[in-house]
Amino acid sequence: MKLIIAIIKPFKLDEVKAALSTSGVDGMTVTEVNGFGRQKGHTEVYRGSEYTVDFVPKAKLEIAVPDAVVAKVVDVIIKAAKTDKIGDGKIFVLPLEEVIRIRTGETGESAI
Amino acid sequence: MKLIIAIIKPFKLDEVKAALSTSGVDGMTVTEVNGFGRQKGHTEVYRGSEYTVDFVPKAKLEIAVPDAVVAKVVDVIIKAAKTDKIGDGKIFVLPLEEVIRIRTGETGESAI
Amino acid sequence: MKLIIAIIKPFKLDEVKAALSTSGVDGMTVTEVNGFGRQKGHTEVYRGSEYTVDFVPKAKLEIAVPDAVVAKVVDVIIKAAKTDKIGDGKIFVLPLEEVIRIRTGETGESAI
Amino acid sequence: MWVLVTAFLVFFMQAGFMFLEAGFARERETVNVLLEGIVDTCLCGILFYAWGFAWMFGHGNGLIGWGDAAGHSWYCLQNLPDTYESTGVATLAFFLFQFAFADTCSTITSGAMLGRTGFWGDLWYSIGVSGFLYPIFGHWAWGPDGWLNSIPFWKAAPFHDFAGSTVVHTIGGMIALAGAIVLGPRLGRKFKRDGGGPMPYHNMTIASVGAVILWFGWYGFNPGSTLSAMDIAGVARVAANTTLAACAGGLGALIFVYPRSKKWDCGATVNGLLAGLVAITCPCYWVSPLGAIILGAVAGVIVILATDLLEYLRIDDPCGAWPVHGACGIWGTLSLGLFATGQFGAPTPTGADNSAGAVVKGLFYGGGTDQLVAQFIGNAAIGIGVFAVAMVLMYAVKATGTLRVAKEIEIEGLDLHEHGGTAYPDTRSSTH
Amino acid sequence: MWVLVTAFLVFFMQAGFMFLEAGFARERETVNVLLEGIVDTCLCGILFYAWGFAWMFGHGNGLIGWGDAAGHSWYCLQNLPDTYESTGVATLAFFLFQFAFADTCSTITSGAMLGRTGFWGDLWYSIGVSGFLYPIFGHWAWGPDGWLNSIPFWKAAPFHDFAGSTVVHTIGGMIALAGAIVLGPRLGRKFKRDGGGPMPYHNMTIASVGAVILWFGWYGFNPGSTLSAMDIAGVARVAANTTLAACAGGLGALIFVYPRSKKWDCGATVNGLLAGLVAITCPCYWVSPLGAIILGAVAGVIVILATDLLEYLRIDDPCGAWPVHGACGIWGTLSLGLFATGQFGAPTPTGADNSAGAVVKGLFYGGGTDQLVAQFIGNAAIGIGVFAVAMVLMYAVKATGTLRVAKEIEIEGLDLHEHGGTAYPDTRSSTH
Amino acid sequence: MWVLVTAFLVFFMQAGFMFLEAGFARERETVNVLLEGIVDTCLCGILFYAWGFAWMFGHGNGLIGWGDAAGHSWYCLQNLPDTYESTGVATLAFFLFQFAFADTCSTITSGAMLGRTGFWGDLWYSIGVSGFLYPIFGHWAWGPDGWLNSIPFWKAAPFHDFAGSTVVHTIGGMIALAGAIVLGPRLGRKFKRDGGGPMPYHNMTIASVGAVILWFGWYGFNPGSTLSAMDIAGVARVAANTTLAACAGGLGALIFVYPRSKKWDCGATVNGLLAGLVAITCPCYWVSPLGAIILGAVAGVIVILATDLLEYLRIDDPCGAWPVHGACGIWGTLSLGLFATGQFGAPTPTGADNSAGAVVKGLFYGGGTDQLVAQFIGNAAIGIGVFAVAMVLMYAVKATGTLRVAKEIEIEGLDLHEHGGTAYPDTRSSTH
Ligand SMILES: Nc1ncnc2c1ncn2[C@@H]1O[C@H](COP(=O)(O)OP(=O)(O)O)[C@@H](O)[C@H]1O
Ligand SMILES: Nc1ncnc2c1ncn2[C@@H]1O[C@H](COP(=O)(O)OP(=O)(O)O)[C@@H](O)[C@H]1O
Ligand SMILES: Nc1ncnc2c1ncn2[C@@H]1O[C@H](COP(=O)(O)OP(=O)(O)O)[C@@H](O)[C@H]1O
Repeated sequence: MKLIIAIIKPFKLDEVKAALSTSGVDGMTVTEVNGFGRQKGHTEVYRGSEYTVDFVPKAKLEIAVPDAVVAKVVDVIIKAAKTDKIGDGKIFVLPLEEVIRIRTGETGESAI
Repeated sequence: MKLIIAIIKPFKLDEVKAALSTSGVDGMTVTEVNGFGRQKGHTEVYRGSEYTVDFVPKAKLEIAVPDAVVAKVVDVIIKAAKTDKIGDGKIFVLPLEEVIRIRTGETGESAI
Repeated sequence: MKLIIAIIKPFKLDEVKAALSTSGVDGMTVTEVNGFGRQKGHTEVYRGSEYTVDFVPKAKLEIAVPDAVVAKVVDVIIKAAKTDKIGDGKIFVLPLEEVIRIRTGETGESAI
Repeated sequence: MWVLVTAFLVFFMQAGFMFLEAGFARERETVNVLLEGIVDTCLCGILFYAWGFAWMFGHGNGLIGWGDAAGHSWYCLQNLPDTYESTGVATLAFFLFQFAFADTCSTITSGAMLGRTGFWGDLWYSIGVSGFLYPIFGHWAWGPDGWLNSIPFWKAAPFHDFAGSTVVHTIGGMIALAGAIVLGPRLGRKFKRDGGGPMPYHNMTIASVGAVILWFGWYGFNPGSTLSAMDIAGVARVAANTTLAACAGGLGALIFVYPRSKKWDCGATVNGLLAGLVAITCPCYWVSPLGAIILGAVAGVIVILATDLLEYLRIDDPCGAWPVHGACGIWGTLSLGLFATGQFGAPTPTGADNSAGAVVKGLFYGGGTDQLVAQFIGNAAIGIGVFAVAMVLMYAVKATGTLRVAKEIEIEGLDLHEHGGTAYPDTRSSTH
Repeated sequence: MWVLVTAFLVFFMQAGFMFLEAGFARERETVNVLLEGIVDTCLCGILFYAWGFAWMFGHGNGLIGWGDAAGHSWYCLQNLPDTYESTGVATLAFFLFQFAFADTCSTITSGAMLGRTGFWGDLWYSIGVSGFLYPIFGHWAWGPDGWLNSIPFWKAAPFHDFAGSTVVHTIGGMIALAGAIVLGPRLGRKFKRDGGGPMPYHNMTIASVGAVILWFGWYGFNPGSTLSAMDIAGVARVAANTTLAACAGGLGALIFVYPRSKKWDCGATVNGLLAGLVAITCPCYWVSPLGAIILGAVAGVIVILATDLLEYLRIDDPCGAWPVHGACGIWGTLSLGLFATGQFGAPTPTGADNSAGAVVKGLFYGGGTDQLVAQFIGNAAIGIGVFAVAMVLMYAVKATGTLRVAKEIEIEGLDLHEHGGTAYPDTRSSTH
Repeated sequence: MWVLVTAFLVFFMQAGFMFLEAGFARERETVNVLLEGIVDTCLCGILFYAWGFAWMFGHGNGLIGWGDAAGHSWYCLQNLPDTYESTGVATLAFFLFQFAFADTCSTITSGAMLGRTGFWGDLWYSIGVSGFLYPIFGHWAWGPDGWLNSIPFWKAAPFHDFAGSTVVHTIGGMIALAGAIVLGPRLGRKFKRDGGGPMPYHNMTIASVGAVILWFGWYGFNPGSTLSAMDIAGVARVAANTTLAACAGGLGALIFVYPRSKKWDCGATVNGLLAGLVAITCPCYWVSPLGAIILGAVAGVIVILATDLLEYLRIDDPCGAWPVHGACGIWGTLSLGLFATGQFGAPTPTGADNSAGAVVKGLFYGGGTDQLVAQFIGNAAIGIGVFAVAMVLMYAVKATGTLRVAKEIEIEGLDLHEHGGTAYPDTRSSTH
């Protein structure tokens, strides 16, 4: 199993979620994060003066998946999250040794 | 070493923390997250109209542990977090290659 | 590749970010988290009564890096984040199997 | 002095509107809502100074005014008499009181249009509302020569609108409706019959307190409209009726929506009490406490049904400006024709003129339908007229391309793109 | 008109209470607190209309009133005279002023009971408070035939309560105490001797500003209680004393808690200034500025000690309703017996009645203990009486099963379960 | 009574200041800002009672007062006459009104010093401001024997400051400037020429609504300064001018900054409307509506330029206290010398004294430069004097080591270290 971590633009969250859902991925965990990267922050103004905010709000998705579907899930995320502008985000794939469902105690792929 | 990630119901946090603490786990990192899964969101009402909120607030615990105690810690979490209702959450176990304590530079299990 | 997770004191974030940036690390993802550990929480007062808050606000950094620079990055973080007081935080190193840049589809180290 | 104190209270309603509308907005457009509240006020002040006051309260003809009876224009507050007409009120105090009313009308509109209107668009339509629509249509009912002003155009019953259920609220509500229609719903807003529902508000705390501030301000709105504190009994009656209608409106909405969802709905109650206040604004001088309670409770139900109607019609009005001000402004105006007790006539500086022909009597008190018809004609004339012109205004602004912002701007939020920053930029992770 | 303006100010205290109580609440019950503030007001308005005003301010017997001296009932505000008694104030204005007082009393109660009371339970006890307890016990002190009303039942000194340290605040505070006792503490609330402490508040910003709004509203509460603006010197004295007592109360609490924790405690200061205001409410007409400062500072200390006492007794009062309104209401009532200067007598529409027998003189000014004893008897009679009845009321509501919500509801929060949504639903991750 | 009602409104400005300053602060120092607002008020009340009122409004010499003309001291409000001087206003009412002014002055200062000042330091300098600087310098212009008070020291034109552009705002603003200079900028604050910019505010919602509350309170500030409601025309003129200047100030700042960043800047507009209000405070009685609009719009531009100046000088004034109150206080005082129409003279209880010598005429209305020079001398004397003494005061507090907190405290936030808790401690993850 793998843990897929995807950093995406927050306003793409709904689309990504919908796309995953139609591809059979039902569960995920989402966190509000701040990203630093090539996409530079933006300038804000305040009483006539400008200042720079150098982080960019992003949404982080964590999705546990069986090995077999990793490639597909990554594809689905890319398609739904892409805007072709800098800052579209990244996908990280980590090895996942075990998954346990708290309610039932099931483990492994059936617990996902 | 392993990194245990547990997604639990937020109001169970205190109990889980207490249970872990009596089992010798002193450190952990907690994040507010939104979960999507089988537990469906709920309906909210607003000026007489209803709308659906499809995420569920969850707490995410990250706990670095020596290999030897993984099973025990998972057990403790399950016991404390269980309500037997859908949405009790999941536990993920990830391989953890190295831990370093910033203050002392210690590494490995003694840094946990 | 590795995923470096660093838990640091929030007010050290700017320094760590600056230090990483001068060491060639440009991207990272930051999350607000609450830490539990040896550094005990603090006492708050409210209308003449005291109560204890047992978590400590921390910043969590996630940084994907090529294997070659792991040691250096860890060093840079330690130097910048250290205050020599309990609660300076921890660094976790996790194996990272794949990285994909959503915008371009690049994979591997060039996607970092 | 009574007029000044109550003018201050009416002005303070802006704080209530800003809280209410910002609270009902999403976080991403909060600064936009706040700034609109402030800028609408500033614009309205300058326009009402320049020509709005003259057009609305000056002598002229039945459709528009401009100055004193001798023909000197009042533009830029020139040539003003010391006191306004026969009221005995210093003209500048009367100006201030009426500016605060005009400001209210203009702010109502923005509640229905928030989240997607560009700031240039907001400036244009606000100039239209404060500078043209409100003073001209307002003149019809309240101008010294306005064609609806105390002229018994339907049998013996002249149209009456004590403090503006028609003039302020129906006008504001109908413009709001036009704006919401021409703009279309916010991106992502799905309606009930499409499986959706309202978008989340961002702060119920300030929304509720904003409503209480508005209630407080209404004690300027209605009691102040006697213009004189010497009509002691009249002012007290107005204040008590205003209170009871608000209470009944809040309870009416609370109880009416409870069976639906088995939830005690705070947003509904807030709009219910405002509905009661809007409804009592017209009849407050002429009805009994019992009448105030009944018509307020009915308003609390109407505001919910009107919200349902907009949902059905797929019109996105984020604050419920039309249900509260439009629908209940109409109801309040008509309700005079039902509930006027026949005890009181037109207000004068020292009390009601209770002479035989002057008393106002509604259907339920044996007055027949005359007053009701008069109310209907007056309200319909202004409501339909202003809606039609507002549609033209909104389409005109749309034609300039400034009415609605681009998709990306709307999704990421007006605050970031139009105002250069969000309402709450100092979050823990960004600055510690 | 003075009565109306001050009635508006007292009404505006609702915004202050909503801010204060919501700010001191946890986030999960914010909507509940806000809606209670609004619905208590709405209910109170209708009940005070229906019978509350008649019972409290009508003629009748020493325990309850109902109408005019000739026996016509005032229920539903019928048969009212144009002006109330000898005050010269329009009766409907007096009604509004007194409604705002009643509303205050009812809102005080909910501050001690928040976070765990079901909404049905809230409705039942609110009806009890606004509809029964307040008007009946209030009649004892302020009704025209109330047995405590200016009857010199202890030697020559009649009980005096200028603006309600006893009538509004002791009553409200004692009911709050009964409610907190019958409910028990919120789940998870541990007390000092069990190694715990208060639960976190969710917004100190609105709590503090709420307190300042209350202070502002108190300028209606106390100065308005002269009922007449013609007693110029009296009104000014009341307003100045009110201010100085609040200042001293805030500083008193701030300084008294500083040595404990070496922290400048904002919550304590907020409750300290409110304590000063509650205390000066009874004696404000009869004491000197110096007296106001001293009794206010003492109130600032009392409120902290009373908070400690509740902590010791394991009673969970999230807003400190009993320390502020109960304890300091008692202190304020008694303080008249200590600090009354002997210069001023009973207020009349045009100034103090300073005739020999009428002046009020306290122990510290050589007046002996007569006034103190009178104050004690009056306050104890009402305070103990209302506490006993309130315990019965709360147990009765408990018996219906609606007083306290189920464990899960309390833990996840009243807002989600009783009101269908939280106060701040639009967070970044949910909607962007 | 007019004085009392307007005193209440001025007092209510504290709620506005607390919202404004807390909103413009970072989250970590919010409680500190709120508590300062409350404690400054409490301290100011006690000090104004003890000696402030006597020093400022007592007879004495040109530099300081102390009591009545016969030499009885007014310390602790003793020996007060029933009514103040020839105003006909109850002295205690006048005291309350003037306390509210003093309080405003003291609160202005803290806006420039927030985020880094220790609470002990705040107490010391607040005592200096409310207890010494404000009453003494204020006496110069408003004391019965003040050397600037209506003495024609420059040809025939006496210095005039109707409601305090100099006395309240220039004094407050100049002390704020001294405080910001002596403190130095907050840690991490970089300035424009060093590639930085302002630090983030934490809540624009309350900041904007705070500004509207201040605007509302200004209707006490300016119209109340007639002291009498019998000067009906004067009060109405003052109120209308106040409104128009605020409108013009808001629009002036909005439009002036738009070309820079192509953003509609809410913070700038908020400070712009406050700038307009500060500027009109001195001349409001003597200028025309058109004059009010022009001088308000100019204030809206000045406030931005003054902000730029501070940025250039690397002075960190988080709320813009000096640009708003200092710079525009000066401009407002001078503007009388330009815009006074020559129609009105000194206010008396029943209206303007329009006798030949008394009317005030500015440069643009053919009055020559006499009034302008008088205004300049008066404002410069007070402004420079107070700035010099304030620098000494701030350095003195600095010498005690209490002015600025330690580095760690500042970085982690004043709330946690000085006040034992943050403003919003109940977050989801901590308590659910
Ligand atoms: N090395 C990294 N480690 C962790 N997260 C990263 C890293 N680089 C980028 N990110 C995350 O990805 C987001 C997008 O990266 P960015 O460089 O701005 O553009 P792009 O996605 O087009 O490469 C960043 O905001 C950050 O959250
Ligand atoms: N595949 C997944 N990857 C990551 N997180 C998941 C996944 N599936 C579920 N979760 C998390 O676990 C929570 C609980 O899952 P859910 O399916 O609702 O019920 P249960 O825990 O009973 O299986 C979700 O809210 C989500 O945060
Ligand atoms: N076993 C652990 N797993 C995950 N996070 C931990 C663990 N132990 C500590 N932490 C995180 O590191 C932070 C610092 O740890 P702490 O024990 O307080 O001090 P130190 O860093 O000096 O060892 C904690 O607040 C927590 O966020």
